[in-house]
Parts: sequence; structure tokens; C-alpha cells
Amino acid sequence: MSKLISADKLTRADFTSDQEVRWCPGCGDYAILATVQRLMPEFGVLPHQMVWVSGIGCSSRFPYYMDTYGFHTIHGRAPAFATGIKIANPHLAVWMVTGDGDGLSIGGNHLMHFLRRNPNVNALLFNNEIYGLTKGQYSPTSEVGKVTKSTPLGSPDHPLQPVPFALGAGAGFVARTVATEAKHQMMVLRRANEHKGATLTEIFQNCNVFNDGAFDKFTARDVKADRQLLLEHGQPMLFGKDRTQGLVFDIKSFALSIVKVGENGVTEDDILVHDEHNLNLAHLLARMQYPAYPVALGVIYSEERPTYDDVLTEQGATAVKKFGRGSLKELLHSGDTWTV
Amino acid sequence: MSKLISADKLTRADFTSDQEVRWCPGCGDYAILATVQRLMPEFGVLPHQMVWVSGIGCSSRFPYYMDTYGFHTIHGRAPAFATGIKIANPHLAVWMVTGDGDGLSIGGNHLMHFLRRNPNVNALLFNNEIYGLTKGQYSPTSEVGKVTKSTPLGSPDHPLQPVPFALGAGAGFVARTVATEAKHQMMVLRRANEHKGATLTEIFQNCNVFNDGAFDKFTARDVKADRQLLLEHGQPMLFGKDRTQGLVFDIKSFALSIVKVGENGVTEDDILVHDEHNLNLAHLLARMQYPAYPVALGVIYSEERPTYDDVLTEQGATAVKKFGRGSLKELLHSGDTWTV
Amino acid sequence: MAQSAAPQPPTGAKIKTLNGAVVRFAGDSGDGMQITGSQFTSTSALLGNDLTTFPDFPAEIRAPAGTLYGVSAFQINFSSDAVFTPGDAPDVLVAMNPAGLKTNLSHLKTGGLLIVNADAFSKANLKKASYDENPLEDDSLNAYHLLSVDIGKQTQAAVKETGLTSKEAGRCKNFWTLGLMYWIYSRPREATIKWLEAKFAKRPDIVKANILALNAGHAYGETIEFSHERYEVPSAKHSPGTYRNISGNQAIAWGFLAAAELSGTEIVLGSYPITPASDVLHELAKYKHHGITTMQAEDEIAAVCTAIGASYAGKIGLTTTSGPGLALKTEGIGLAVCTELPLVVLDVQRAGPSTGLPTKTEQSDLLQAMYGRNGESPLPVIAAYSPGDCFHSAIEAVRIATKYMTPVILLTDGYLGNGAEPWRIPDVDYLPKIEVKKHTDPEGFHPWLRDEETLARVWPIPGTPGTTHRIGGLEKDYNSGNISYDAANHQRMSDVRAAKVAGIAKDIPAQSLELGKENGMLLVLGWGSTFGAIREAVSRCRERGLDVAHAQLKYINPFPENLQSLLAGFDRVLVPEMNMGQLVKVLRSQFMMPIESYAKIEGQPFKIAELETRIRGLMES
Amino acid sequence: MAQSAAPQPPTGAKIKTLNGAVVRFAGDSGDGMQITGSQFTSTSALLGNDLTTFPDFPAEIRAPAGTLYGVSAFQINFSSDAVFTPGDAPDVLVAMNPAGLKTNLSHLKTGGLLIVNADAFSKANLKKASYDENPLEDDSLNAYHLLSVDIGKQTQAAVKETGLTSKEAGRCKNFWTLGLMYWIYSRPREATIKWLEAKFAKRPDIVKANILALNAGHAYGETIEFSHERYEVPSAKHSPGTYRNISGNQAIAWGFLAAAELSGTEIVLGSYPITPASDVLHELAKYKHHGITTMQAEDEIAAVCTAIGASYAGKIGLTTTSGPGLALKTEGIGLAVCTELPLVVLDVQRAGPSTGLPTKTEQSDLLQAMYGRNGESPLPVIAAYSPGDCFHSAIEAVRIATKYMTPVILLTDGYLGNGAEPWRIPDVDYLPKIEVKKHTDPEGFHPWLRDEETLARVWPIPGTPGTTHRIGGLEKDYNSGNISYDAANHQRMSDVRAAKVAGIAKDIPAQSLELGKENGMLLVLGWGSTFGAIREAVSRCRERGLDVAHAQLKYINPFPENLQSLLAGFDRVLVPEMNMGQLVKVLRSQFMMPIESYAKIEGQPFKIAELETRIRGLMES
Ligand SMILES: Cc1ncc(C[n+]2csc(CCOP(=O)(O)OP(=O)(O)O)c2C)c(N)n1
Ligand SMILES: Cc1ncc(C[n+]2csc(CCOP(=O)(O)OP(=O)(O)O)c2C)c(N)n1
Ligand code: SF4
Ligand code: SF4
Ligand SMILES: [Mg+2]
Ligand SMILES: [Mg+2]
Repeated sequence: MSKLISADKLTRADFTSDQEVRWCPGCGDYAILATVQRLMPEFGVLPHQMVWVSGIGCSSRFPYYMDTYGFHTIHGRAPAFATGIKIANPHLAVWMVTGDGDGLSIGGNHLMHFLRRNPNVNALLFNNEIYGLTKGQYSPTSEVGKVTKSTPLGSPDHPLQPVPFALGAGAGFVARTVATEAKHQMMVLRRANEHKGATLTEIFQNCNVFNDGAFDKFTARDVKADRQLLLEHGQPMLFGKDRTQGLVFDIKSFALSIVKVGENGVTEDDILVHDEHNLNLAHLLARMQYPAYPVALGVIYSEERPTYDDVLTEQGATAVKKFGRGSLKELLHSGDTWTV
Repeated sequence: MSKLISADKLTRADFTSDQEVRWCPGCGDYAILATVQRLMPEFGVLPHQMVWVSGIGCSSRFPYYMDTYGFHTIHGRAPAFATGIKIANPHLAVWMVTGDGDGLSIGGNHLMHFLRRNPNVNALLFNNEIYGLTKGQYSPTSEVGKVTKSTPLGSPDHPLQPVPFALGAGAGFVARTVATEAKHQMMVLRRANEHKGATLTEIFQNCNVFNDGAFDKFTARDVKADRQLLLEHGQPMLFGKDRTQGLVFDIKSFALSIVKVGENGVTEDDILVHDEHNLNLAHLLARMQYPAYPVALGVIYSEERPTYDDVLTEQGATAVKKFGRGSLKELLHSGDTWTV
Repeated sequence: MAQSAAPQPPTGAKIKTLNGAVVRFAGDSGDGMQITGSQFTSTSALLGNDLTTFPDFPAEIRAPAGTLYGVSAFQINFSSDAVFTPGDAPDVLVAMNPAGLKTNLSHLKTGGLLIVNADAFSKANLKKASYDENPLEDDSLNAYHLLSVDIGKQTQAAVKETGLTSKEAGRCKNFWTLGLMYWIYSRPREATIKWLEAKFAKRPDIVKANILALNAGHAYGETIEFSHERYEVPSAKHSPGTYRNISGNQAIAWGFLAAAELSGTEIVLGSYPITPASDVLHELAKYKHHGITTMQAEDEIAAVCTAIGASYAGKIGLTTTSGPGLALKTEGIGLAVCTELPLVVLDVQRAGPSTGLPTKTEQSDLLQAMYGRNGESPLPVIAAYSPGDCFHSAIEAVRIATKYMTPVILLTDGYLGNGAEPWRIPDVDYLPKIEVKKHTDPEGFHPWLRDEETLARVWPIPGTPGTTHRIGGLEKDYNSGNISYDAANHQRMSDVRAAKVAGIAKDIPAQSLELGKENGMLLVLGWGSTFGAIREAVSRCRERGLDVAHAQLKYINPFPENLQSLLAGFDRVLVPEMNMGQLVKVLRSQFMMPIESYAKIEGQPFKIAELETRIRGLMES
Repeated sequence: MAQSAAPQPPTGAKIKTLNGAVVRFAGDSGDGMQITGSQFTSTSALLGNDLTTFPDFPAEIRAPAGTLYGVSAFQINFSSDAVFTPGDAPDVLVAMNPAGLKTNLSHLKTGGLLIVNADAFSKANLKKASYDENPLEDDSLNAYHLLSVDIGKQTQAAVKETGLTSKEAGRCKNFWTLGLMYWIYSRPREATIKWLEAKFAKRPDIVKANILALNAGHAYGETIEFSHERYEVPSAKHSPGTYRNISGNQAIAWGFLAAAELSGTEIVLGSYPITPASDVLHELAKYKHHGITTMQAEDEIAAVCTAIGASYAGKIGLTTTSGPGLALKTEGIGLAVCTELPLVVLDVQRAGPSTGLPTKTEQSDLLQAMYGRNGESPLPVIAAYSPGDCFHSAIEAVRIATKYMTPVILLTDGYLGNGAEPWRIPDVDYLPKIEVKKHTDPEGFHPWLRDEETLARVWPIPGTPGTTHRIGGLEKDYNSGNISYDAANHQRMSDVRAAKVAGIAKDIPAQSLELGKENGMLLVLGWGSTFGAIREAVSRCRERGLDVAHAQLKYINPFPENLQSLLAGFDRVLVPEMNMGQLVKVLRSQFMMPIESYAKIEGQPFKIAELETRIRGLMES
């Protein structure tokens, strides 16, 4: 139960429920929970004005641990519940948690329509490239050939990339971060919170039981500087330990390519500058995969457009303005009637 | 019932069933049916080796009119049925028909997973930007603000663009054509047929009853030359009545822009050449909308990669090679047993 | 123009007074039969007749002209007595083309009046309707009173002065026909003229042409040597009040608007279009100023989940669908059962299985509504039995859902949804308020606190300080609402969920008899849209002196408390259903009585005559 | 190493011969209790004991160490007599930590042997298990025979020589415990040693350490002053044959492989993971060389639709799931009913409603299986009752599906799926072949041609010349298979679909009695996994001289032809079910008999004792 507190005195404890956290020891979900609980007080939203919605999966247990309103729903359908909550009460701050199975396998359609509709809801997709809760089957984001319980001979499907998928669906805000990078994650979630409209943040999260080390190749401490591109709007897209590598667009191959500043006459001015409002660029950044490219983290795309809840609210208001607040009596007597 | 004919003597009649066609007079579906029936004999596939699968909608009645095997299934699920048929019998030529509601609203998830899995099935999406069969509600491809029976105050959702969606889903072949352009349609479907893997062809189809003229702005005879870009692999992307307008990539705005050949020193050599294997280009072309751009028609993207049915077949074959053809007797006696 | 249509004193033919009549209009989808029918309906209603209508659409959107499957028909039964069905066999059949004749003739009473548009009986049209011979030219229609008129030509002549193209002029022929029918049944033309003026306000030429056609048809009755009689059907003895025509789908939509007003709680509708339920979505979408938000979701699953989300957020979640859509919603409804959230699910049933016969009616989702969920998921099921009752059933569904914190399934069907009847508009001030309790007290709060009487859990609304909580589809502890895997607790929670629903029996009216008295030889027990046909059939049997009673069940889960004793009072109980005997299964399993089934599954409502025959067969044998 | 584990002649303690015993291992998820349990099981099976096992997993994947909800347990009932359940109350409980003790102690028989790992009873662990006091140090365990051993330390000492880290060494403590249990029950260690050698072939140090621990545990029994008795449980009188241990999920998977071989028709499995059905998918995915294609679909809807697509293409479509997944498949299954395609749907039931208690067992999807589809969609439902029967039920489901061209729902549950028992391997050569008829004759072909006897429609396969055709979910004409909106045809098709399923009654075995004789005072009628508990309880009651019989129903739709008369032969019929009385509902509605329900919904199988008490209560009162 939440205490009666004022928005400027919120602390992490105000967002921490009394429920025992039940993830496997070492699970990446803990780091996300801690970051979120530490971040939330910043937003000035009281716990009782916040709803966390989820589907089913390890990740989807998240709402139980937040001392806010929370709804742990059914597998894959969280975007629909979140939309329902938001349109029923647009004043609530609605956050959603889903997994790569929940959000992209059974729930891919809802997520897609959620993104194009654009309700003002923030969705976090915990991508561990595996089904955790059902004990280790491959997920839509697992790599081709993955050997799991359900694919002892290797998985046959081409993986889905969440961010390109979201952009293809018409998302207005897409970002990417890493579970264990608290600072970066906070930055990204702050941006998601500020954005008016549906946001999707993909969070690389390690499932140490069924898919341990899935992201080590670009998140491990010693390699990350060279293998991650930390995006900043308006800044040249440089990366590497000494920030000497950068992205340019090569018109010949019609693709991004990596150059070294200081070599072959390349200067920082030649490097592409990140423009998070450019959808064309976003598409290219979103699809960069290690080892050909560094993995792009941060806000990949953002575009404000009318939110679904605002449009519906406005339609209601316009209707009232036009017809007056509906009266049942008038309605029943409208059109052809006769009196006996 | 199909007659016993040889593949080289096929005619349109061999693909025409005895069922009365039940679309509204004037419906764009007729044109597609005629084109398909005329085209099929070319492929040398006997009618009994072909299966047409569909969901539910006006468009999904299509299989009834083909004298092949056909399955008119349930709303939105055609990709799953088609995949089941193909993996059960990879020798069959499997074609699928869906609508913008069937394939993108209720069935969006199946279509997405179908595309990334890449079974060797050809899907045709009849896009009329409306729900025909249920008498005129808006669909995911309808424009914002569309007034329909279910949205008397205008639809609130940002529309989904089928081709960008398909590319975001990881499709290996995406094309676009117009119902009434028989020649172009044939060219595109020929290409789809040749492509090994899942193909998606969006066909702009007029629903003259509930959404008449939806595509006139770029398909009408008098404007189409100026408002359509007919893609040809390896050819410069020129359009316009006298083919003097062309596409270039503007690095400043990081976007395609339109130039006039012969003006400001622009020559044909400056014009971008279509490369249907370049996914970056495909993304840009796919999102071009009139009036800002001409609408791109033809093969927007193609990339061959292993098909789902091939991989599964191969896994079966590898397993047999490795373990021998499974014997039930051996299986039952494998592992720990004891005899009394 | 209008004055020329003022009712003229009847001239030639004698006018015979009838108790009532059944008229059926049939023609091509493009012939405007639904409009003709509803104009005839409005006018008859304004005249004070009681009436029931049945529109009979083709499955295709717009089938090619002249085809058998493209025929659109509209039947109306109007009377000075109370009527309960659109009538079995029409007294008059209007056939605008050969296909309309072919597919509808079998309905017509022997000796009935058959009006045909002779112009349409061309070779091509005859062929499309699979006629080898022109039936107007052989003896095949001898059993009827045939009035063959070149309606097309007559219409063209009548509207010539407007200068419309001949295609546009041709479209007025349904109003010509309507004029003739008005003449035959002595109905005034004003209401239709007003309607035309409003409808085509932007096209005065069309208004004029249609009025000309209407008047010409009327005049035709006057002038020809019309050997058939002319009739008058006086007003019915309606209870005093203001009436309107209403269809089931419209009434149910308005019922939900009423529930929003009566409960002071807004409604959020999540829906996905499906025949024959879509019109409820369409209707509700018009009334955003009535405290309703409507959303066309991407599918039925999203629709129900959106509605449940809205319920969690403190609104009344509503979702509307038909059979295949209900099948998709079952997992979501199970969550609403488990989280005990108020939700109303409307199923406008259609003929199954699978896609079935989407435009035909059936009552075959009852067992799906009762049992179609995983696990033990009891919920209330109610069925509306008439268009007017649809209004009240919608309110009742919302009352039960919010009072008991439970999803409620409300059943109607395509016949009920599309059919219309005059309805005495209720006095809004006397409609009972729905008291919705939202929980705001943080003291001792947990989300599974229950009302001792109703067993409903509290409804704490996000946004309320002090009652933050988490719910979900996992089993929860009776005493804290936290997730619980405890064995005894699962039994207890299962028991209380069942007891809560069963307890609603105390809060609904006792089952009453529509006709007849308690303790008798035969009770005919119906549910849903079979009401009218059963009532009329039982009434006819009773007129013959048979000891038969009629009850129509509205509350199916739980049954009214007195139902078992009521049934026990009869020697036999017969349950007619438009399915293979689903209610019978439920009744038998609950009461273990040898209840008899009269199951018919033809995608069509029962005819009075077939019910009468069955009842008499049972009782006279 | 192996020779050191050769069975040593019993030294000190006297060995008492028992008929059987029930042992329960409980510990933290990380303690390896499932491995310990299954090793004990294999060894006992090899010794010739009859046995049944019950693994009891936590709901969490890997709960934090020491928590109550992270406890993992494994129970085995082994005997020289036939056993049918894992046993009600264990004779021995092994508790590897305080949480294991806390959550499992209530199961232990009064006076039973309680072995605890004293090392784990640290302050921290006691707190995590909500113990205020250390139960090993107060009187709270007085009712049991407590053997408190510092297993952790003992293990460390035993494996020291291997040089493993102390963490790795600690992991061997389950084998130490197993060694002690082997000593107590006089079981040889070879099989386990062999298993270790194979399992950790790449880590000889681990093999060695575990063997050392096993032997040390065994030696501990020898050396300590162990005041408890030592036992021997001789072999059971199994019928001659070769046996293996098998769980329900494995057996059902193998049954499907058998069906593919017996029918000469490949299987295509479309499935989506869900507890507790996933293991069937996992098992089948291993056997691509057995004529099976498996696909993990994007959801349950795609899974069933893929399977139906495969059926249309001439393979056997199979889909496996649990309750919430079945809810999602209902629309698809309805299409298979309507298109009359062979399809097998396996539902490994779990506790509901909604997400419910995913790791707990229940039988509450029966009504969903029977009625959970829109429209009239009859289909056969069968339920397996034991792991061995799972194998045959899978074959039977395929036989019925292909012979009658119908989807079949096959029900098991989590208890049956995970539980294991010894199974006499059937002689493959004597398993009846499944004759699958595919239609290839173009003569007079249409896709709804029916077999006069079975009423099954033909199965024409795409790729066959001369039989191209279109099918779908719309109603079709009886005589041509074309779409038909005809009223009488819909009745006829509905009737024939129902008759086809009902007719299967002629093709299944008559219901037999498991125990007792026809015509008596009480019949206990079970279905599914309650078999063992009911059989044992009835057997005990019969030993007391009560006139009670037992039958276990496998065919639920249709019922065996003789079922009604069989039931009528008893004064009373009691139906125990792990739900709120679902089979009772079906039986009552069909037979209108006052069948009594013993419904229990605790997510747990029935205990023999509670059934015995209920039966005696009924009969002795
Ligand atoms: C309808 C339904 N189908 C299947 C399941 C089983 N299930 C639960 S979670 C899950 C997948 C979880 O994967 P993901 O979303 O990636 O979450 P993670 O556990 O990896 O965080 C599945 C298949 C279910 N609960 N409900
Ligand atoms: C489960 C289910 N929900 C809804 C419907 C109703 N329905 C049939 S077709 C359709 C939409 C058709 O739109 P589209 O796919 O664009 O096809 P079109 O008719 O425009 O060709 C809908 C909603 C259905 N048949 N089944
Ligand atoms: S299974 Fe994986 S994702 Fe789930 S809690 Fe454990 S470590 Fe985390
Ligand atoms: S409703 Fe539209 S899409 Fe459907 S058949 Fe008619 S014109 Fe074609
Ligand atoms: Mg995951
Ligand atoms: Mg459409």
C-alpha cells in the first residue's frame, strides 16, 4: 500500500512493493528493476498515479515489485490492456513491461498496433533472446541455428530485430539500452518519459540460466567502447575507446560505413551527425549489428505526433461541444416516434 | 475438378473453377483474378500441384475461383495455414491471398512471422484500405481521420504501411502493384513466383462500394506517369510522362529527393539506380508517398536466403543421416530398461 | 410538392378491415428493398399498428444484379393485435425480379397476393434465376393472386419530368411499389415524403422523383382495374406512451448508453467488426457525447483486453462480437473472471460452426458462453428475448457486472439484432440507478476484500491514493490478494468465485410465465429470440383449449431460484432452440429432469406454425 | 572407481522386508532433488519394484536459495506390490534445508523417518523459511524419527581428495544423501555410478566426486549408530516383459511417434511452449528421424492453424498445449470440425482459471474441450489415465482423427504428464496398424463424399490429380461441397457432423470395471489421472468388505455405448474429479441420473486416504 506522500519527496522506497522478488539469482531483470525504482521518484508522479502493466514471462513479473498500481495480465496482450487503461483514464502514467516472447512472438501484433496508434504509454521490452519462464525455448530474437529445448537441431527462423520492427510498424519513439548500464538506461527512460506518445525501449537483458552471455560480445566491459555506438542527438556518431571511429554514409554501397578519424584525411566533420528525427537514418542505425557495425544504443528515433488517447479525448470533447452532453431521454425520443 | 493435362498445354480455363464469382460488380478483385488466371499457365505448375490459401474478407474468397486446391480458412490466420501446408508438402506451389484487414489487423502477427521465417509461399495482399466484407469499417491502412461506420468522427490511428512493415519484419521479397495494371502485375507476380522464399506483394485494389477511388490520386490514367515510380533493377529511377524526373539521395536532409534531368545540370547519370538487393534503399522507396514522392511500384526488395521449408526438410534429412530412419522398437527400448 | 401527397379519400375499391397482415418485399440487392421495408414499417408504426420486422440480407456485399444469392428481402407483420414475430407466411409478396420471386415464392400463402415487376422478367434475368420458362407466362403461379405490373416503365413515365437519367429514374421504382402498397393497405404517404426530403436534402431532383414515383404507384392502385381487395389495419391497442421502432442491435447499444448514465460511469467499448454484431459498434461510435469511448481494436483479443484494461482503470469495459469472436475472447474473459473485474461481453450469435453462415441466425453459442474457458471460470450469462428487452438486458448486464465484480456474457442473435418492433420508450426518470461502489479506503485495504453479501471484491481504482495494488491471472490469497500456490486457498478461492456467481440468483426476478398457469401438462420454455414465435404458438394452442404454458428464460447462469420448482410443476417441458439442444443440456445437468428438446438448426427463426404443430403433436398424441 | 561401489554385504543393522515405501526428497531448487529422485527411481525400477513418482517443482525458474517458494521436491512410491500413485504420506522425508522441511513436513507420516541436512539450518536459512526457532533444537519434531546429519560437511570431507572447489564439492551433497538412502533401502549403487560416468563424461573430477559422496553416504549408514531400521523391498510380481520408466509427457510423445509409424503418415506438430505441456514439444523435437516435423509457432493460434494446414496437405496435424492455449485454439479447432480434417489436440491440463497455478495439476478443461467452440462443433474427447495409457491414447487419438476425419481432443494433466511409472514396453509388432485412406479417385468426386458407415468425408490430398477442390469454414452443400446457405442443408450437415462423432461409440471398447462387479452399491467413476488414487482407495475399501466398484472413463465424447446401463446397475455413482464437477455435469445432462460429485480443486492429486474416507463415509453412513 502506498503512503500519502508529496511528489517532491519521493524516494526509491516509495516505488518498492513488499513482494519478494522472484527472479533467478543473477538475472538481468534485477538491474532493470533497481534502475527503474531509483529513477521513478524523479518524474514527480506519485505511485498511485502510475500503473505498470505486463504480459506473462519472467520479465512480466515486474509490476509485482513496484508499489504502484499494477496489472500482470495474459501472455502477449499487455499493449491492449495498457491502451485500455490509458484511454479509460488518460491522467494515469502507464508503463508496460514485456519480453521478447511476450511482446514479439504471441504479442507482436498488439505491439505493432500499439506503436502505430501511439497511446501515451511507455513500453519496455526486456530482450533476453530466449523464453525464460517456460525454461528455455528459442524466441523470435534468437539467432538462426540456436539450439534450445524446442530446437535440438537448431532454430530455423531468421530472427526479428525489435527496433527495425518497431520502426516498420510506425513507432514514434524507439530506443535501446542495456540492463546493466544504469546511467544510460536512466537517460533513455527519462527521454521515454518525456516523450508524448507510445515509446518502445529495447533493453538487452541477460538470462543467466537459459541464455547466459547472449550480449557479452558487445556489452562486456572490455569491448563495449569499440562495439557500441552511444547516440546523442546533434552529435557526430563516433565510437571506440578513443572515439576515433565514426559513421559515414557511402552512397556507392548505399550503406553506412565506418571510417577512422585522422586516417585518409577523415575529420570529425565528415562524420554523420545523429538526428533522432530522421527516420531514414533511424532505419540504418537500427539494423546495425555487431560485428559488421557497432550496436547503436540510445534514442534511435523520436517523432511527436498526436497520441491515441488525446485524439479520443478530443473527439469526445468535440462531440459534446457539437451535440451537448448526451441525454438519454433525448436520445430515446430522437427520430420517428409516436404517442398513443 | 481439374482435368488431366500436361504442364505445357495449360490455359486460363484450367485455373478457372466452376464457382460463380461473388464480388460486387466493379470490384477491383475481378481484375486480379483475371490476371492471375491468365498468368498461372505460364508457370508450368499443374493446377493440382497448387494450393491457394486465404483468410476471411472479400479478397479471401479468391481461392474459390481457382480450379486448384484451395483453403478458405479463418480470419487473419492464412499465413499459419499456408506454412503448415508448405512444411507438410514442400512440393506444392502455395499461394496466399489476404486483405488489409485480414493480413494486417487481426493477422499482422502471423504475416510478420511468416515473412521472417521465409517459407517458399507467395502472399498477395489486396489492399483496399477498408474492410469490405463487413461493410465498410476502416482498416489499418486507412488514412488518419477516415470517416467510416465505426469511426463517424474520423479514425484516430496512424496508418500502417504494408511494405515498410514487411521490411521491418525481415521479409526477403516485397513488391507492389496495382490491381488494374495487368501487365505490371504479371511482371511482379512472375518475379514472386521465381523467388525462392516468402514473398509479399501489395496490390492496390479499389473497393468501389466502400472506399471508391482510394488510389485514384496516383493510379488514374492521366496522372499515373507522374505519380508512380516503376522500379527496374539496375535502371535509374526515372519517372514522369517524359521520364525526366528522377530520384537522388540528398545527404543533407538524409532523404531521397526529386530532381529534373536537364535542369540545374542534372543528367541521367546523377539519378540513383534501383538495386533491389539493397535494404537501405528499399526502406526509403517503400515509404515514398504521394504527393511528396511518386509511389514506388515493382520489386522493392529481394534477397534470397534459406527457406523455412528447406531448413526443416534438411533437418529431417540430417537427423535420418545421423541416427538412421527412426525405429519405434529401438526407441521404446532405448535408455534404461529391465526385463522381468 | 408535399401537398399533392396529402391522403386522398379512397375512391374505387371497397376497403376491408383486417386484424393484420404480413408483407414481404423481395428484390435485387440494388433494388432498395430494405428502404422500402423500413418506410412501410415507419408508416405502419405511426399509424399505431403493432409490428415486427425481419430484414433478410444476402451474404454478399453487393452480388451481381439478378442473381439468386443477391436477393434482399424484408418482411413485416403489422396488426391491430399484439404481434411477436415477423409472421410465418406473407399475405403479400412483392418480387422485383425473377430471382426475388424464385427465392421467396415458397414463403407466400396459397392464394396470397403476388406483385411482380414484369419489366425485370427478361431472358437474362430469368436465366440468372434459373428459370427455364417465364413463370409469368405459364401456369406455375396459379395458386396465387398475381398482379404483374411493368413497374419499371411506370416509374420512368412518372418521373420523366424531373429530367433524371433513366438509370437514376429507374432507382425510384421501389418508391413506386411502396406507393402501391400504401394504397392497398390504406397508409398515408406523408411520413415517407418527409423522410425523402430529409434524406436527400442536397438532391431536390431525387426527392421530387421519388415522390412522383410514390404518388404514381399510389394512383395506379386507384386507376387500374384492380380486382384484389383493399385493406385497412386499424391501430393496435397499445398501452399509452410514446413509441418508436427499434431493432435489437440499436436497443442494446442504447441500453449501454443508458447504463453509463444510470451508473454515472463511463463505458469503454473495445470491439472488432463482425457480422451481425458490427452495428452495435457503429451505433455506439456515434455517441461519444454520451460518456462512451469506442475503439476498433486490431482483433477480438485486443478488443476484450482493452475493455478489461478500462475496467481495471475504473470504467465499464464492454466488448461486442459474434461466435467466432467470442471464441477468441475466451482467454481474456478468463482473466476477467480470475481478477474479478466488471466486464460485459455481448455475443450477437450467428450460425456456426466456424465461419458457418455469417448472415444467418442461431443460438449455438450458449455452451461456449457457459463453459468455453480454461479452468473453472464461472460467470453470469443472460439472454435478451426481444428488441425492447435488449435495452433492459444491457442495463442489467452492467448492473450485475459492477455489483458482483464479474464479467457477464449477454447473448442475442442475428435475428434479434436486425429485427425491429415498436417499443414504448421507457420513462428515463424511472429507470433504476446503478449504484457503483469504488473502493477508496486505505484502511486494512487489500484488493480481494469482499462484500459479505454479494461476495464481490472491492473495486479500487488506479489514481486513488492509498490503494495501490497488483492483480493478475495467478491464483491469489483469499486474505491478502498476494499470489498464492496454497492448496486449500485455491479451493477456497474457487469456491468463492462459484458462490458469488451462484448467489446472483437471489438478486434476479423469479421466473414467471408468459402465458398459462403453474402446474399443467406442458411448459414450453424458450430463451432469447424465440420468444415471439413461442408465445404466438402457445397462444394459438391455448385458444384451442390445450393446457400449455410458456416461459421465456432470460437468466441462464445462474437460473432463477424458482426455476426448478416451476419446471417440476409441469408434466412435460419442451425447450425449442435454434441449435442442437444446448439449453436442454444445461437444464438436464442441473435438474436431472427429462426435459424435451425441440432443436432446429436451419439458420432461420422458428415459424409459429411449426412450433404449433410440434406442441399439438406432443399434446394430442 | 566403479568396483568400490559394488554392493557390500549388509553389516550392522538388521534388514526388515517391507511391501513398499514412500520416500520424499525436498530441498532447494539448486540442491538437485529431481536428479536424486530420479536416480532412486531408476535403481528401484531396475530392482524390479513397481513404482510411481511425482516431481513437485517450484513455480519459479530458479528462486533465490533458501526460500519457501524455491523448494523442489520429488516423491517416489516403490513396492513389491502394484502401486498406482506416488503415495499419500511419505515414510521418509529428506529435507536438505529449512524451507524444504517447512513446506514438506506436513506430508510426513507420524513416526516417519526425517533426515535433515543440519548444516543448512543456519540463522539466515531459518529466517528465509520463516522459522523463529531452529526446529532441530526444540520439540517440534518429536512426532518423527529425526536423523540430523551435517551432510554438507560430510560431503566436503568425502570429496576433498578430488581438489574440487568447495562450491563444486558442496553440489555433491545430494549424492551423499542418495548413498544414505540406498543404504537404508538396500539398493545397489552401480546404476547411478554408470549414469554419473555417462552424464559427466567430460568432467571426470565431477564423476569421481559424486561417486565418493555416494559411497560416503552409504558408508555413513554402515558406520553410525543408526537407530532406525534398515529395509529391503523385494521385486514386484511384474508380468514378464521388458520394462522402462516413463512419464506421461514422454509416453504421449512416443505414442505419437508410434502413430506415425503405424499409420505410415507423417506428423506435423505445431506448438507453442506452455507449462506443463512444453516437454511434449521438447521430446518430439528430438525425433525428426521418426517422421515428424515440429514447429514452434508464434502463438497457439498459429500452432493449431499450422497443424490444420498440414492435415489439409495430407499429414497428421498435431498441436500440444495447456488450458490457456486451448482457449486460444478454439476458433481454429472449430474450423477443423467444419472442414472435417483430422487433427489431434493435446491438452495437458493445469490449474486455472486464467493463468491460475501453472505448475499445479487440475482437470478443469473438460467442459472447455467438450463445448468451448462457437456454434455446434462436436468432436471426440478422450482422456489418458496413466503414463502407460498415454502412449496408447496418443495412438487412439490419431486412429479416431484419421478414420473419422475429425479433430480429437486428448486430455492429460500436469500430474500425469510429469509423473512416471514403470511401463512394460509393448511389442511393436503387435500394435494395430492405423489404416489411413486417402482419396484419389476423380470419378464422381467432391470433397464431402462420405463413408456410409463412419460418415467420415473423403481425404483428398493436394497434389493428387483430379481431385482439386476448395474447402473452408462456411457451411457447404451435403451433395456437392459447394458453399450453401440453404436452411435444410444446414440442418442436415449439422446432423451428420453430430452423428459422425456419436457413431464413434460403436468403434470403442465397452466400458469395463477396473475393480468390483457389475450391479452393486457404489461405483466410483473416475477419468484421467485420478486412476491410481481411486483404484487404490476402492481396493482398500473392498478389502474392508465394502461393495464398491471402480471404473475409469477414457472415452468422454462419445461415451462407451454401455456406459448408461453400467451406471444404472449401481445404487449410487460417485465421480471424484480435480475440478468443480465437470464430468458430473456431462454425465447428468446425458443420462439424467443423480450422479454424485466429489470435486476437489487444490491443484493437487487426490490422496488415497481422502478418497477412502469419502467412500466409507458414503457407504457406512
Ligand atoms: C497463452 C499462453 N501461452 C503460453 C504461455 C507460456 N508462456 C509463459 S511466458 C512465455 C514466454 C516468455 O518469454 P519472454 O516473453 O521472452 O519472457 P522472459 O521469461 O524471457 O522474460 C510463455 C511461452 C502462457 N502463459 N500463456
Ligand atoms: C474472428 C473473426 N473476426 C471478425 C470477422 C469479420 N470479418 C470478416 S472479413 C473482415 C475484414 C475484412 O477486411 P479485409 O481483410 O481488408 O478484406 P476485404 O473484405 O476488404 O477484401 C472482418 C472484420 C471474422 N470473420 N472472423
Ligand atoms: S529464467 Fe532467465 S530471465 Fe527468467 S528469472 Fe531466471 S535468469 Fe531471469
Ligand atoms: S465490398 Fe468492396 S472489396 Fe468487397 S466485393 Fe464489394 S467492392 Fe469488392
Ligand atoms: Mg525472453
Ligand atoms: Mg480490405
